[in-house]
Amino acid sequence: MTGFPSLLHSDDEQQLRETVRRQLAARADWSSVLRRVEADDPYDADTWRTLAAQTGAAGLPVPEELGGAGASWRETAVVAEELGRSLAVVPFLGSAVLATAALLHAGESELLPQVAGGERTAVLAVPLSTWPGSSFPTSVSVEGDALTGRVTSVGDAGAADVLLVPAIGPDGPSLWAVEAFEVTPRTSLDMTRPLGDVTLSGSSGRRVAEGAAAEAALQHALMVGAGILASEQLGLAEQCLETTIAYLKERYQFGRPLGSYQALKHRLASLWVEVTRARATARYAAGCLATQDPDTAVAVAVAAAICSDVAVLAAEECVQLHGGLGFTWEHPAHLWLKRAKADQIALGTPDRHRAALADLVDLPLGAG
Amino acid sequence: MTGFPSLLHSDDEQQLRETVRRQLAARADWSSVLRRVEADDPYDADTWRTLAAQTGAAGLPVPEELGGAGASWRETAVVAEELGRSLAVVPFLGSAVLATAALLHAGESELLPQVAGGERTAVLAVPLSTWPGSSFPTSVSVEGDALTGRVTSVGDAGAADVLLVPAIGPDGPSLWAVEAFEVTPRTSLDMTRPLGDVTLSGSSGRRVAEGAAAEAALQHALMVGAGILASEQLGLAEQCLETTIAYLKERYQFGRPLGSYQALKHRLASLWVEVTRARATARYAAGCLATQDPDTAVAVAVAAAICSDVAVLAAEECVQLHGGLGFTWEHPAHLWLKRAKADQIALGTPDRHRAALADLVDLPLGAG
Amino acid sequence: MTTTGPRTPAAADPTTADLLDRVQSLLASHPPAEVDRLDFLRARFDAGLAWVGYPVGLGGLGIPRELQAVVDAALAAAGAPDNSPRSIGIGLGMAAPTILAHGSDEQKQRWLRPLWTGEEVWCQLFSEPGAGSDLAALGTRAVRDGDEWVVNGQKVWTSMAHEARWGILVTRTDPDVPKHAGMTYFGCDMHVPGVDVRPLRQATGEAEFNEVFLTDVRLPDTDRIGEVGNGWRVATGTLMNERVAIGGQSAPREGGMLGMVTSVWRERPELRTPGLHSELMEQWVRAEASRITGERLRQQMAAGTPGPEGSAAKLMFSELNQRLSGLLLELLGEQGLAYDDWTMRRPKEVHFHGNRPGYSYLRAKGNSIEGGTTEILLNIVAERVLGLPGEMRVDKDVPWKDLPR
Amino acid sequence: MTTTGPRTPAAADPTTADLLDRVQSLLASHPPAEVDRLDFLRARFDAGLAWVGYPVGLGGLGIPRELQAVVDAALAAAGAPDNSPRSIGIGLGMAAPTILAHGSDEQKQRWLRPLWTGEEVWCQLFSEPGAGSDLAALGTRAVRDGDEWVVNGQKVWTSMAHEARWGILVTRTDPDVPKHAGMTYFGCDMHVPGVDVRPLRQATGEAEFNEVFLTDVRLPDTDRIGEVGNGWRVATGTLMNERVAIGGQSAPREGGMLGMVTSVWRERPELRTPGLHSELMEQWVRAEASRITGERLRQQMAAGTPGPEGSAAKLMFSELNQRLSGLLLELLGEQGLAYDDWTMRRPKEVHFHGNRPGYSYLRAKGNSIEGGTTEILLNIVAERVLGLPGEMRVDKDVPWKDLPR
Repeated sequence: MTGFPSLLHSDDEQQLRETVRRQLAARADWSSVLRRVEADDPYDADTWRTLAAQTGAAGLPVPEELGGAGASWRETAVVAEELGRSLAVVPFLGSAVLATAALLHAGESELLPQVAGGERTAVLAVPLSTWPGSSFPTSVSVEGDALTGRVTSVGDAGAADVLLVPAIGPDGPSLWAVEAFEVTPRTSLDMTRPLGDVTLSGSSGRRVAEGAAAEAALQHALMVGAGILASEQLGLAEQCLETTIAYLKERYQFGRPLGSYQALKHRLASLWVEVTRARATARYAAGCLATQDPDTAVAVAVAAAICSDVAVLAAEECVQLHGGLGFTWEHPAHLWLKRAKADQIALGTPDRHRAALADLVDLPLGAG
Repeated sequence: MTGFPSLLHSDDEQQLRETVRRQLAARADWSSVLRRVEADDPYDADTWRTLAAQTGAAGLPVPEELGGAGASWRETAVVAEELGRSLAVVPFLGSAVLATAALLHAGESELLPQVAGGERTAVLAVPLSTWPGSSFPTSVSVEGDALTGRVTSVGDAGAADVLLVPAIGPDGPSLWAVEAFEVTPRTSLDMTRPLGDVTLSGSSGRRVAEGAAAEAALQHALMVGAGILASEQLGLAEQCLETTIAYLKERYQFGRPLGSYQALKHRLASLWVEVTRARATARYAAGCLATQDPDTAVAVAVAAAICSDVAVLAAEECVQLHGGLGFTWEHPAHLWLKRAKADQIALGTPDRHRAALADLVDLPLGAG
Repeated sequence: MTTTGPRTPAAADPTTADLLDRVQSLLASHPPAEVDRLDFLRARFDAGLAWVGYPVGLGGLGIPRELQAVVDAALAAAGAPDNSPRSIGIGLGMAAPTILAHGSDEQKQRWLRPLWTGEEVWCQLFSEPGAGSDLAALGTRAVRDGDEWVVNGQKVWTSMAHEARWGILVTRTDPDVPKHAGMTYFGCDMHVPGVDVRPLRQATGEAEFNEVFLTDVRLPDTDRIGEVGNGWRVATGTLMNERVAIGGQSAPREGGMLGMVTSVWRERPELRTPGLHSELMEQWVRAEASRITGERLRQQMAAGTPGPEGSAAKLMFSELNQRLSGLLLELLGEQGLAYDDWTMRRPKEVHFHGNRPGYSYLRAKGNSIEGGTTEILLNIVAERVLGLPGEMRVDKDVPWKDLPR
Repeated sequence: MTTTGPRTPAAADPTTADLLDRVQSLLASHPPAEVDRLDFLRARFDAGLAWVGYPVGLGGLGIPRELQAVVDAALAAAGAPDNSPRSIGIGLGMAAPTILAHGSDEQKQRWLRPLWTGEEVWCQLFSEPGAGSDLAALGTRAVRDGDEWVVNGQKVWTSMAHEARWGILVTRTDPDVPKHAGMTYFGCDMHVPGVDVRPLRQATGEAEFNEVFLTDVRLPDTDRIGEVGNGWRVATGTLMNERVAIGGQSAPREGGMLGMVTSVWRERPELRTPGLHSELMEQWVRAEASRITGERLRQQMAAGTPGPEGSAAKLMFSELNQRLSGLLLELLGEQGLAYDDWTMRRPKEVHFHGNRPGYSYLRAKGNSIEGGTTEILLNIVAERVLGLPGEMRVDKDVPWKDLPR
């Protein structure tokens, strides 16, 4: 009737969500993640393998004939939402979202089955801050099949078996699968999504796409990434809101639970309104991505702009309303805050997405 | 030590403030203003004459030898603040601020004494929404000494004996004093500062300034206007805050005064912080204007940007926190709201002032 | 909503086909093109096709209310007149469910039919100058005098009172018990002596609403709705229906206030500035997100699992209306300083924002007050949705007459 | 601040000339270039030039504290060492005024001199995990045992505890009376057995603060400050001094966080976007307005008429720091995703925002918590400045041990 995709979770999606949540709760609670991060060994390969095996999380939108789960970006968004609630360090965004989207769009069928099955982790070699609509990167050049260059701040680089590298050669842009590369870890604001700088020193690669197809595959991946990231941000915001509500119910000051103070009640209620808004936009973006709806670009820009800011707001309120406790290392609030702030920059700041939207809906900045 | 002008009121300024407040309270309380407005006879010439006679309000910054009070823009700001608290309909902004600033800057000495003494009301014929830095208006053209054209939305036009008209002639811009003109009243959002459209049909005028001097006089007037308007906005915000606090102390809901509800307490406390900020900026702008401080342009832009928004916020909170009562015709909140919203647009929206500031402090928008 | 009365066979097994048959026979017996509008509406009521969820004999068929859409569509297709639901919203949305739930059989028979046909307009006599958000503090006194009640007091924010034949009225009948316990609910005949309706002018210059002064108004006890002292419970039910009604509205992309701003933006490039563009896009995104939120809510309701998102809808609506209408005036600049008309007018319908910039700015200020203030709604969200503790109450156990005010 | 003790003739008629004479004779008897830093500081204290507002014999001259500036300027001009006031801020700003106001003569003699010279660093043992904003709920127990007290409990957010020789400590001595009545204040020797100081790591990765565990710590009754049961009043005085200290700071135009953002904006044009420009200019204006507000406050204090604007200063400061540091990361984009170092460190001084973007963003989150949360400050403004009613209290008349927690 309205042309809207369903914004509700189907029973299958609900079941997927519960499975993922159960797994993550059992295997990667925040304190174990913090210990891993402190030990400088953040990646949780076990959990990633288990998730991939039990839910197909490594290749949800990949057709079954290509080794995937034969589901769609909707189910991917469900997993992203749960990963936003958790802090498990798994290369979901880098491999199961960004690289998978690029490979699917490029029609690649050799690497994709391995990635979709979770046997190998592929990572799209762009700075995590790259936004949909930005120009094709020029940091890697290719001659023949040899790639040379350096890509900074690549998300999940430390977990990569294969890199998908956008490169510029004599014939223009192309996209390559490369297995020989060096990763220098960066100290990242978000300790639970470590970044790495990737160096290619004449590594030989396999060309996956070239010319306009390479550009389109990269753009598609960035668009999908921003759209799915909105669900991660939604999950994070929900988790922060719920944690804060629970704390305010149990924490007493001046003989009353903090949650009985009206100023705090109103702030949480306002935050709940924002989270409600974020939820609708994230579901809409995922629904549009799943069906390649013509409204996808608008839906993704709206979701990215809204959910980025709501996640940051929720994490900031979580810190503030936990008082001193929320500012300590031994409470998860700071981990959510760092993830939320990094996610706000990842795949385009809200500002970039609003600017993109202005073009899409014909509301130009300029004086005509 | 710091180079700052005094941001406090001197004893003389305090005394001036008290005199003006007493006069306005006695002569122009809001309900009498509302009755005048309803009767379509808003201008309160009596009050204006009394203020001018008792406090020199018609020509505070005008030297005594030119018939003025020999004070400065600081004292003008004190009166503006009180007029922002009151709703008296007097042509202070149009005549004692805008026209006076233009005449002073142009070195005019014939009309100025009459204006400064309050015998005649001069009004600067520009749309009230004109901002400092906007280009010289072209709506009136001059040939010989005959002016023809139409200026819309002129503030205080209905009270004008003389118009100061920026006009474009064969030799470029010039500024004219014109006594023959027609005013068509406009229905104004702010009923307590009525606007009028001015028509000049070949009226003869007296040239007050020409060329760069005319442009500079106009710019100066707009700058002074925006700076003094900030004090009016401050006064309005203070009045709204005080009225709301008083109401919340006396209004009971659920057996408790509304002012005991923490969410409302926090909102009023936040508003008080904003008003505190507005006060400092308005005083600083007035201080800079009074001494022609090199920082004047920055000070005015900051004050205009801050005070415009704070006045609107204060008026909106006043309406909201009075509940249904604040939305009725028989409570002054709507009058303050209309004045605050119109003042936000008058002499440049906050957006225009922030853009001007970006140039002044070398923070360009463009990609360099 | 409660449905009462015996169910017909049709009610036990409602089918679209059966309903359409009923519609056809109504249209056959009362061809819309030939019969008087009111005659048609009365016949429709008597055929049980007014509100099919209501009981048989009271305009309905005692079948699920969702089936009403089938009837409405078929009648609209046949060019039949409707009962102008927008102008009798208070009767349909608030008075009728209350009468159905709490009224006597006589009251249902007397009131529902002319209410539905629009012959008798209803208004709502709840709020008072001293009882806004705290409705239960109201002080309009009703004192029993034999078979009658004598009512004195003042009501406010009463839309349609000047056109109304009846009002739903809550009164204080026992000031010596705590406030929620001493209230009684009536259907108030607006034509009896002592009812004085005066327009209440608002910031926009119009008077959408009224004050109603009640001076020695005598109401028969037979017009009492519910038990003596049970008025709070009856009134709470009425207000539930109001909230549901308000939360259900929606808009297309760039509908409402946003559309007014984007039209100006597109049509008048000379007004554009980078700063306003930034604000415009922020609000565009928020408005679109709110629209999608509304769609999600409707999907939930359609799936039979309404979520608490409804509470968010009004909060989003009023915030957006206010920000966008304020932005529009700043964008318009000089034109934003103007107003169209300060003449005192009495609009026929309540419109939440209107389509003239200055009017919209002022009218939008009412959105966060009418139908539950933003502050009350945030309390409700915090307590009912998030489960946070209620406000500390000092007025629960105090006799109404001893409350501080 | 109270000044006690007999006043010298100089105190009765303080003149700058007299003060400068005293400075000159100190410099003559203890030439800074020749004597040991600590010897100089001790001599300065004994000459009454440490804090001239303090009484004679306790480092002062009993003259108006404003005259301290004269001394400081003259000594600085002569190249004399100072007592590194930034590293002993808690001692100077909080412990000293408390000891002066409530300590015994012996305590003043024992504690003030090494406190001022920095030989003995002080820390503050107030907050507890269960008592943050509600300090008076604290549960660290002190039980009398002859001439000693036995203390058990846990304190938190204690800066400098690992370097401190003494702590100002508030304890619960009577759990059977309402919470404000059963507290007692001590000077706590940090070197006695049972005092266990552990670093408290925070979101930034550093540990500026500590937790202090007190296990069977025995304190002599002679180290009690003020009467038994009077600890709340003493502690309140201490906290007043903290608030004044925080409210007095200021910055030049584009100082602090704003300067970090504007530098990046000017130096890296490729990062600029219209949307971020709009946000930058909004924050620029707010920061500049706050700066002018600070200047106005200083003018008021100089005129002897301090206004309540001081309460606004900290609210503005933390809000600006948070918004600007967040904006900076968005502006930096890729670089905003980085952090410099997660190693656990122990900084020597508390710095409220630092100068590295990621660190500043995280550290700024503490600004609205430390030294009184934003929520508590807004309460204070609403009640003390605006005169609105206080929060409803349920804990005033309940014995501490029966409070819900």
